[in-house]
Amino acid sequence: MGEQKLYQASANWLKSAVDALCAAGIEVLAPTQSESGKVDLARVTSSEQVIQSYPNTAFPLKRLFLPMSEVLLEYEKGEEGDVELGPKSAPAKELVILGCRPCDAAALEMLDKVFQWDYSDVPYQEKRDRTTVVSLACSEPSPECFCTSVGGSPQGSEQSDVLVFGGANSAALMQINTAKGEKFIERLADTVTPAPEGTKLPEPTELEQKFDPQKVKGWLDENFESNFWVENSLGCLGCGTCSYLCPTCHCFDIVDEASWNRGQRRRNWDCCSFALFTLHASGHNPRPDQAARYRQRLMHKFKVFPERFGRVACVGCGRCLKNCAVGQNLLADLADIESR
Amino acid sequence: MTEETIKLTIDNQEVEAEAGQTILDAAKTLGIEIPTLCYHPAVPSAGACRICVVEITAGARGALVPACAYPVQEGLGIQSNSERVRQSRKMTLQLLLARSPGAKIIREMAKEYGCEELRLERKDDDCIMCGLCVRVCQQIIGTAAVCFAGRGPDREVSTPYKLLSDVCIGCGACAFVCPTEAIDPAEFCSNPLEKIANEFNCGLDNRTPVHIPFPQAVPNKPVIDRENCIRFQTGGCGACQSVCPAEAIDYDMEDKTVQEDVGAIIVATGYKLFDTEVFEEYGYGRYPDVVTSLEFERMVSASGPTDGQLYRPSDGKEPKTIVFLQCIGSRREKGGVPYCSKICCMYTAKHTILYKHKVHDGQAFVFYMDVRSGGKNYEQFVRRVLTEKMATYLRGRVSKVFPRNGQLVVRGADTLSGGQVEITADMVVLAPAIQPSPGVQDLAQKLRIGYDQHGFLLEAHPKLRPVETNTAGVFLAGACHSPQDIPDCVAQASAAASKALGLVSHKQLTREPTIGVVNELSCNGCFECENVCAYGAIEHKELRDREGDLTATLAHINEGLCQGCGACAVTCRSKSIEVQGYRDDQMFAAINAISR
Amino acid sequence: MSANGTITQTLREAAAQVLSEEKVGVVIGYGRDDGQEFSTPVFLRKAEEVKRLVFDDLCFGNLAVYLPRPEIRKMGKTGIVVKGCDLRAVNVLLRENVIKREDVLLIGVRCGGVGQPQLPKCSVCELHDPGGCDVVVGEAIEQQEVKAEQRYTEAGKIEAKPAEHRWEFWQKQLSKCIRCYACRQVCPLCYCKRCIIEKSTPQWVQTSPHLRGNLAWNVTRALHLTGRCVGCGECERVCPMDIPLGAINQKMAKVVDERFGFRSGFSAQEEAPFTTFSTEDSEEGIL
Amino acid sequence: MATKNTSTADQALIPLDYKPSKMRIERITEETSDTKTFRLNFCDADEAQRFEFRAGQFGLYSVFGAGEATFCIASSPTRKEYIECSVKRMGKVTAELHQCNEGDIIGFRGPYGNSFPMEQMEGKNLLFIGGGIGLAPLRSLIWNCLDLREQFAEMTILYGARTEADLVYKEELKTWQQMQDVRTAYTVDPGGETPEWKGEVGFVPQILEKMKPSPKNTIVITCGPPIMIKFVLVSLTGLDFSLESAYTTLENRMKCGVGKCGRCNVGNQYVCKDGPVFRCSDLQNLPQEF
Amino acid sequence: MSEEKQNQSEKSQWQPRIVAFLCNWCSYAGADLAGMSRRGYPAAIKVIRVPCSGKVDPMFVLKSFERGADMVLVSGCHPGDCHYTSGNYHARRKLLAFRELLDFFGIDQRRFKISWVSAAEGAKWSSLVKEITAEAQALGPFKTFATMLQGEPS
Ligand SMILES: Cc1cc2nc3c(=O)[nH]c(=O)nc-3n(C[C@H](O)[C@H](O)[C@H](O)COP(=O)(O)OP(=O)(O)OC[C@H]3O[C@@H](n4cnc5c(N)ncnc54)[C@H](O)[C@@H]3O)c2cc1C
Ligand SMILES: Cc1cc2nc3c(=O)[nH]c(=O)nc-3n(C[C@H](O)[C@H](O)[C@H](O)COP(=O)(O)OP(=O)(O)OC[C@H]3O[C@@H](n4cnc5c(N)ncnc54)[C@H](O)[C@@H]3O)c2cc1C
Ligand code: SF4
Ligand code: SF4
Ligand code: SF4
Ligand code: SF4
Ligand code: SF4
Ligand code: SF4
Repeated sequence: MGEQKLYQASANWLKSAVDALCAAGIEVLAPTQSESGKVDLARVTSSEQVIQSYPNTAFPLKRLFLPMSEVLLEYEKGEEGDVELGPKSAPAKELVILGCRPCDAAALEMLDKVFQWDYSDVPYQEKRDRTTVVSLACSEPSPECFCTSVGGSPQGSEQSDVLVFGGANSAALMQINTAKGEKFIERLADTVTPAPEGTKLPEPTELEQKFDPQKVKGWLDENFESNFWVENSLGCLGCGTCSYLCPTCHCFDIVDEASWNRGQRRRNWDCCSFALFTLHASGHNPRPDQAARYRQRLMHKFKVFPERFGRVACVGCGRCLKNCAVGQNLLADLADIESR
Repeated sequence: MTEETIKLTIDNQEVEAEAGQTILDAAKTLGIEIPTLCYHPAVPSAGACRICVVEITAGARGALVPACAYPVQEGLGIQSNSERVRQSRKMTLQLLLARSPGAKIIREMAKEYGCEELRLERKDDDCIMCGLCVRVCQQIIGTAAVCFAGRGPDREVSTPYKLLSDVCIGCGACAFVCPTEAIDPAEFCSNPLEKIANEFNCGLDNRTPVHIPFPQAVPNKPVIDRENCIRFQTGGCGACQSVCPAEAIDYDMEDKTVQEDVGAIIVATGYKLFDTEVFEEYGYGRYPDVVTSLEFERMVSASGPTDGQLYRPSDGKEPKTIVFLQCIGSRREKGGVPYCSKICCMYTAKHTILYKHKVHDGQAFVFYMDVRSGGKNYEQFVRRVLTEKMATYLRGRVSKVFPRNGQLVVRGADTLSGGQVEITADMVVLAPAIQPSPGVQDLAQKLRIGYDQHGFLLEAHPKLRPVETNTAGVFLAGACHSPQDIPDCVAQASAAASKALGLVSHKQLTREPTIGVVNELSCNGCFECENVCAYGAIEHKELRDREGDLTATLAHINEGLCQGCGACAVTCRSKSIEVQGYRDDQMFAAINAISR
Repeated sequence: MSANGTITQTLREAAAQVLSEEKVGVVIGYGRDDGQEFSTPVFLRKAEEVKRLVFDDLCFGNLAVYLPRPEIRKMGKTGIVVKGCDLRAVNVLLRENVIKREDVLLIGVRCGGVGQPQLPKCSVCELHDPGGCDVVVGEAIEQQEVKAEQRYTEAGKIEAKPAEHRWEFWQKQLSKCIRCYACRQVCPLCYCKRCIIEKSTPQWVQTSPHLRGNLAWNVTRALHLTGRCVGCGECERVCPMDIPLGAINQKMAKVVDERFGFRSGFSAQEEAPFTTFSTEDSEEGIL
Repeated sequence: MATKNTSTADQALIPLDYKPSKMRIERITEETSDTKTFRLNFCDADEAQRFEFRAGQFGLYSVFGAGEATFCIASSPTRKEYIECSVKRMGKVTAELHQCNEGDIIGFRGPYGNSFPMEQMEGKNLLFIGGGIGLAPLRSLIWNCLDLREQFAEMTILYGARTEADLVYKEELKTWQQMQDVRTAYTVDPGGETPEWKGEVGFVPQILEKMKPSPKNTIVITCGPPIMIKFVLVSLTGLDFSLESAYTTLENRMKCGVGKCGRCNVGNQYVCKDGPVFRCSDLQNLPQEF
Repeated sequence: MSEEKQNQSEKSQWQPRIVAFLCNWCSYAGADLAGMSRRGYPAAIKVIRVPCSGKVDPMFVLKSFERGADMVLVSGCHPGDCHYTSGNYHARRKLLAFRELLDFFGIDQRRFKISWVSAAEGAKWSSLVKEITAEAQALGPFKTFATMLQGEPS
């Protein structure tokens, strides 16, 4: 897209967008709050379920494209030993995501890179193609946020079909980035109007840079073997929380689940912190301890990914540090690395 | 100990004896019999009765000396039956005969020595005052319950002051040694011993504490019943030890728990009879002439308490009418057992024959439900009883047995004639149901073999593995498995024996392959498995690195001990134990197959 | 906080002493940076480091989870800071031969309870004063009597619902599980080298995070912890999906308490209910 | 080492829906007690027609109900009628595969990964060093080279296994031995021989040192257990070989085979895409994560 | 036909699937005896033999439900009679606790039966199977597990 188009919307834009889309029979995901108080994107059928004020959602977007568990294949064995393969994939329904944050949208960039690497991952791509991402620029980043340190910004528009400025419950300015975004605007019809010529985007929100990924990479390049890995992973439990909540982590496992003559092949999330992630069938494990696994997580994000895909695989959402059961702090670790 | 041997001649025969032996002992080795009365090998001799006198003819001053007390000396020459000796004995016997003419042994001896009736004043006392009882009581039993009392002609053996003795332990040693059967401790013992019922004869007669259990016992040797033995109860007596020439009795022997490692076990614990007392209507236990078939079996046995004479218990008269009742408890859902005891029909038929042999003019009746005579020649046997009119068979149940005028009335139904019958009989014989031996369930649980609701032990398979059990190495024989007669028992026992031999005749044991195996890669070494293993098959295996340092202690299953029950496999959370043949993937596949 | 302040001080002294005397190779305790919502584990190797140590009412974690770790064991004898509730986990580890008593140095803290507000487990704590530790710090705390019915209130609340509601409730809860296994990883008693979930031949518990797999997973874990779970509540705390795992474990604790008169972790010698039996156990419900 | 910076824009993407092709097991050969070779045919004639691969590449084979597992293609690309794979029973899928019978249908995705550098090998002496089941990928290459024999100079095959019973492709070992223009040496570990054994006894690196092959104009391709490779490389260096001209394959665990599931990477190298064939000199510069 | 009636006729045609784990020594032999003594029992029961009731892992039960069992029965030797002395005591503890857990989750306890049937109790076996089959028939298909996948996460 050449030049960005800007639209204006009223304070109630989110709710009216939900209603308009639902009315058009389009699936909508919008922020809702669960009983336990968690804010998350969920399928909504009316604007009443939607909440409007939140720092970020509990979950990133990845599970919408790489579900926690998805059926890749169904099969049924016949009497004569023949095998019937399925399912015939149903045409994907249009989906609009409303109200994610720019960092989460930006993470789709990394997922796209992986899932479009030589081979186009069909299950992923189908979902990606049908989805319009409408994200909400951040005006008040949380203390854990550090997108600016990893090349993002609270107003970053990467992979957002539409980026909305001004919050969910105030008059808003919408920046249209893609054709999907255009279509979205069309659907909203009269609740939005093109912004007057010369309308300026708000001043970018300040967010100090907490470390320098370049410097970090420099140290990582030299320190595959270092006591750092052992010392800093002593507390790590090797659970999957950080990866599972990370918008860019995308490792998966493929398993078959079968009854007598039929079954499914499923793709489930997996995680490099797990002890058995790389265990060979022979019993040999290239990453035998938590230190090696913890190193993989950091190396993958801050060294391998930049080398292979030109960008760190972290968008600075801060979920991993917020949710770690033992207070393992990526930011602190990176700062530590930088200081070495 | 250097044994000094002494040479002497008795009746012109040379003999070697040990120092300290008596002439009597030496004569015994030559087979020369010297009569004795006051002598008992277990009791120190007193030479009191002088019936054992012998004549010294050489080596010492010629004299008559008591052989039982006179020690052997080198070069001694003895005549045991010289004229002089015979005269002396005759004299002695004459005196004794006068004192105790009723004593059998004295009469017999006197006859042998040609004594006549004496003119001396007759005393009618069997006691010959030999004092053997006093000696045995004092010196052997150590009780001194009896002694000589009085002087001169009033001298007698008695308890002190002729009172009932509470010192007497009633051991009966005195009676045992008394040559003339003149003493009976029951007369003066204040706490006489109870008679011990002879179990083998169903309590129909008595036995001593030291006894041979039954005529065919193997080994055919006596045992001491400690419950009743005075030695064990009070520390006294010891008579059997002192009399046992083989010195086989050792009271200090303890019961031993014998532990044997065996390769096979054959269970042949047999049966017991149904407790007939529960059926009050038959009067067993109330009327002495109602007996069980087993008691009857003993009564007519030549080795039984009556030496094969049939007497009825109440008054010892020969029973002229006898009624046999079959199925006492058998085939009786209520109060009895539902199954047929199988052997009763046949032994009852046998009993009628036996009865006819003993009481030629007797009349036998049999109440029966069905006569089941399956088996080789069995039907012919029963036919013989019927055709030869050994007994009258009445099909029906007996409702009541009750006494009338010193006899028993058996009232029952004869279903064939359709009428009530009453038979007045001298004796009634009940054929109780067969049940497994008491305590067999405990044994089965110990051996980990099964039993049915009646307690009969279970075979592994009724057709294919009839003498094996579900526990490898344990086999069944006989009535513990089901009611069966001797031929069946023997057949089964032979089969079991050959199975057992088959098992132990191999150098190596083949065992079931279903045993547990530990996956050492995932075992945590928590040993929760060890706690649940009933066989102690889980061992601790130490893993060491190249330097020999202990790296881990893991579970290891001893394949010889493991029985493959799988308790450990379920207990192991990490699923580190698999039971071969029931591996998890096999179980999984089996479960999967239900969704077929 | 003042009481806690003194605990922190004495704790540091105790740790410094055992470290400087080389009685232990490492001390596992709690540390906290400003602004952190809870205290995190710290691993101290030298006496100088003890200033990182704190004890306050944000010390939720059950540090016993680190005791079986090979990395930790390599460091030599392990000193560990334990609250009463954590000590119960240590006892189970001792009982199950995971650690040897001579390989650990227990630094017990007399803890009046953690959490703001106080955690429910703390209000029914029966081990304010951890017995059998090598070092104990903190003032004596009066032990309140705890009645049996107070112990299982969370499970009781769910039990009180009718069966269909229970199933609805758990269906909703368990559907949320993302199979991150944080519950397992944080549990001091889930020390298996290879968890059942990782045994693929056969795969008893499906790894997919669908309701069926999640149910199987949570049922299995509950069973594996029956008679072992010490109620530290760590699994529930760390579950990112807020699944009330504590209630499940409490239910099973109640079952073994009521059925077999057993409560786990109060001694290192006891037999666990599933590794023993009584011929008198209830037969109720058996056909 | 040159790191390819794969860009997504300028390359045609291959759509991947993870649906395997159905293949029928045509023949099963028992190699050892735990290894079987499966000869497979595409059920679909078009697929068979389209299918092409290069020696060294691998595929993901699936037993429906058990899952997918990675095996190299052990047959030669010059023999297009079928593909073969040799499978050692290790875990879930391999065990299920061993349960399969001739005629059963299994799944196959592939070929994936890079291949042996056929171009570089032209005109060179070839030294193949295999250990155990590691002969499988070499076998594909060996037959490939034998079918194009004139393109290469000397060919030497050194193969070892723990015991005689563990030797795979026993018939083919004989065939190669009988070939005039192939030098062979087969060995078993000490203690693994039977009285009839006519080959060498000793570990592969020892035999290699004994054979003293000339490093001149030679390309080495080695496959086998990691410990064997490690010492083979030491021996090769001792014999003045340059590790630049030595190649091996890696077998890190993988699920997708196409660089997405995220577990096979060694440093920044993805075994599934940058491998499985690696130049030994490159491997030495990679972190030891394999 | 009214819907209710139709449901009823469907129900009566429908056959429950009952998976029974029988210990080799008692219950399996008991079932065998029932067969040998020509005592009939419903064919709805699918028997899986295990060495001992103590070998029955709760996993087996759970997996059976997952695979479509409408009812699961575990049967072993009477207490005291275990061929392996104590397997059934262990089973009793574990399985009853497991049943309570199922109940806690709201899963119908009636679907999971435990019984003791000795090798001599062919009659008991046959009447037990009749009884529980009738119960399973009355309870209808076990939907809890069957429908579980419908709530799959996206
Ligand atoms: C009145 C009567 C008449 C009969 N007449 C005939 C007949 O004429 N012909 C015929 O064929 N059959 C007859 N029978 C049947 C016959 O007695 C049995 O068939 C036979 O005795 C069974 O032999 P057995 O060795 O199995 O058991 P038993 O003879 O009962 O022997 C079992 C032995 O095991 C011992 N024992 C029990 N428990 C234990 C234990 N825990 N540990 C160690 N030892 C133990 C018992 O003391 C006993 O010595 C008759 C039975 C009765 C009652
Ligand atoms: C490029 C490539 C080529 C290959 N080529 C071949 C080939 O030609 N022939 C061949 O036979 N193999 C080959 N392999 C190896 C083969 O992929 C594995 O052996 C196979 O995937 C095992 O699959 P499985 O399902 O049977 O094992 P799984 O069931 O997946 O078993 C392995 C899993 O089980 C667990 N596990 C296994 N062993 C242990 C243990 N000791 N302790 C604890 N847990 C354990 C772990 O979770 C492990 O991941 C190749 C691998 C690669 C990457
Ligand atoms: S860093 Fe934290 S969240 Fe991540 S695996 Fe370790 S303990 Fe779990
Ligand atoms: S690594 Fe942590 S901060 Fe970075 S994107 Fe993932 S969850 Fe967010
Ligand atoms: S229960 Fe399992 S993990 Fe524990 S010692 Fe036994 S085999 Fe090993
Ligand atoms: S921590 Fe929670 S979400 Fe994670 S596996 Fe356990 S129950 Fe599931
Ligand atoms: S869930 Fe069970 S198998 Fe897994 S780690 Fe915990 S106790 Fe071990
Ligand atoms: S199950 Fe939960 S509460 Fe119980 S010991 Fe483990 S972590 Fe603590």
